[in-house]
Amino acid sequence: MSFFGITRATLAKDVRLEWRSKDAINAMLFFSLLVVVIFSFSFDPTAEESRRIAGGLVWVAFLFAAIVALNQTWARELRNQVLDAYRVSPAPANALFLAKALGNFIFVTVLEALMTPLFIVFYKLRALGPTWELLPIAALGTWALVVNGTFFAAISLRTRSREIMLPLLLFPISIPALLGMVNATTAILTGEGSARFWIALLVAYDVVFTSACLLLFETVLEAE
Amino acid sequence: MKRGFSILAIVTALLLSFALYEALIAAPTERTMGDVQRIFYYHVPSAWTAFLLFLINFVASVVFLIRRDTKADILALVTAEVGVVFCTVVLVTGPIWARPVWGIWWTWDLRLTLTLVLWLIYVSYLVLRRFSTSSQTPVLASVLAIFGALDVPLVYFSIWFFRTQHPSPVIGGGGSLDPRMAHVLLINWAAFLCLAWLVCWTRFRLEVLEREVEEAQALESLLEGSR
Amino acid sequence: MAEAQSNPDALPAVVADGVVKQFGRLAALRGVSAQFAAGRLYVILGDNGAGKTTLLRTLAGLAQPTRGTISILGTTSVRSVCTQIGYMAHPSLLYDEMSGMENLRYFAGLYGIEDDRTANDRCREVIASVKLDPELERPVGQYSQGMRQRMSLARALLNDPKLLLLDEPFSNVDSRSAQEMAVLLAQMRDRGKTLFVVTHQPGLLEDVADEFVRMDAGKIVNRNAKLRVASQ
Amino acid sequence: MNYLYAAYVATWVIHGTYLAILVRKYSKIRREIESLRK
Repeated sequence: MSFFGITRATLAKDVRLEWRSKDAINAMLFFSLLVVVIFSFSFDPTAEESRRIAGGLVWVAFLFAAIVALNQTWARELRNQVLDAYRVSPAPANALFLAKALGNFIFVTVLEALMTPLFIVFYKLRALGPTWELLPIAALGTWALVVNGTFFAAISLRTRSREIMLPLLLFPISIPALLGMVNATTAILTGEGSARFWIALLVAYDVVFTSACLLLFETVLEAE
Repeated sequence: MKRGFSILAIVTALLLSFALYEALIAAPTERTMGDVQRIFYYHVPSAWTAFLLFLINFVASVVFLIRRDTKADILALVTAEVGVVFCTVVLVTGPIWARPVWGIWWTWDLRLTLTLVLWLIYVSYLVLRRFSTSSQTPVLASVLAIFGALDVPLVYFSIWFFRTQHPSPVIGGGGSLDPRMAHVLLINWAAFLCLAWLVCWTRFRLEVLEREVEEAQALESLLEGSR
Repeated sequence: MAEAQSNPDALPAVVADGVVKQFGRLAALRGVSAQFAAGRLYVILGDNGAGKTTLLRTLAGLAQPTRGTISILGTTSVRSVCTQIGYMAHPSLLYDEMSGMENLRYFAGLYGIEDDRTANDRCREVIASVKLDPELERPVGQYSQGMRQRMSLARALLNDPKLLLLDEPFSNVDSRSAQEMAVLLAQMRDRGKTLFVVTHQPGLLEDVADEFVRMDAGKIVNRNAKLRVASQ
Repeated sequence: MNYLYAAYVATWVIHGTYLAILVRKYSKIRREIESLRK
């Protein structure tokens, strides 16, 4: 089957399995809810203050939710070493990676879609700058976390304490992207300064690391 | 080989002490900050040396991925480890300098923040090497090293723009430098480069020995097994 | 002993030349050099740690030799012939949450069997060949161990491979279905496939196998057509 | 003034600690080589 055919089939399988046993997604939705509520308790800013710090809080909350989802990326493949079946088949490794990354992207976006309204309610948020720009920022930012997250989840399969390894590998490398997301969102919320530079940075980050992942994923998959 | 090592050791010792003398005594005292500015002669060359070591690590990782040559892998490990040591020096001397001059321990100064991020990246690189249970740890490590290196320009630009929005004091003043100061700076850098070379050489030999012993023990346990 | 139909001048299925595989301290394979003709059923014997599974994984292209070369179906780049290789391992290599049919339909996609009807027919045919019911809706996770082994074998047969690599296909499978499986393997060998079976129960294949290969401490120590001689 | 010396001393403490670790590893390897030789 063609490259995108395999990607589509793998993604469809993952979404179907996720939909069938909804326990994973329910647990993560509840986890995200908890994160938002706890953040809201620990800070109770006025409307003006909240606009200034909300960018950072929202993205750190999204990061927590993403990490929990990313840790599950290869769980199903690991259970019966299905990766061996994939590696023996003629299917290209990148098709698997792209499917997993897109699957994670959908997954994390669903979590974010739930958390955002809660943040708006708890922090009485109202953006002063061009609100529509928040969409590309969220998409680019989430993809930046997810593409590297899926890749490093594959690397951390081969290490001892897998759950702790993924954030250890992902966070340092994601600092520029995190800086970009937080500052872009703050610029929009407070209306001061433009998010253009940060959006450009996020685009560059996504392009660089998506291509790096596609180039090096096969090497990681083969390194058993 | 042995002779080369001891020559380098002597040269390094001489250079370091001469550089120390230059930095503390011979160099002119800076008008505004006074003598505390002399931390500059240790802080900046350490950062440059660390960045150079990480560059070598990147090149060695790429060479390893292409040729799977263990020497390149050992060089990558060694330069990462020694690079982290020099980064630690920068991260310690930076705040010590910022405290008396601006009254704050930490400032999001471009060089300091870049060093901090690099420190985090290469410590996670060393943690991966220690935690990996795969027989192909070098492959995983070199992939991570390449990711780390790709990250550096992005880190640089994000901090640079971040600083224009949150101006903060610059450590070591970007402005023009008194030529004599620049001279002392270069001497210190040369001294640190020799020191880095010496330490890398030692660590390299140590790693080669460790791997040989490991292999010998593996063979021995096998022979006992089948005897 | 069934006379193998493979003509002698046919290209050897597998040629191993000084294959060494090292996992850090442990050398799983320490110099395997051998030629295996096509169209034969080889049984690989040896106690645990002798390197049987590692050899099988190297044949499947899942493990690259640290030293030495191995050529599969005439080429050293296993990747180019992976459409002709079937691999079955201890773990089931199937998704527990999906039914047998769904699993095989997904893997059929990976092997390029694109349009629905042919994929369905192929999966149904392969599942029937291992004596399982294609319409069984139950997820594989709730199969008995024997059924799971047979569905895993079905997955390995999906792309009608020339080279079939089976790691412990009979482990905790009831003797009657083990006999059936042995007959199935013999039929496939008769159809010209090359099979490598790693097992602790060589007796099951005693009268169908062409050769018994004994391994010890990472080396092939004995190759013989008769089981009794090989198992000294 | 003592900030200046603090920075210089800190630098050499860091390098010194790392070199000490290397020396300790070296002697451990030396001992293992001896035991292997026997």
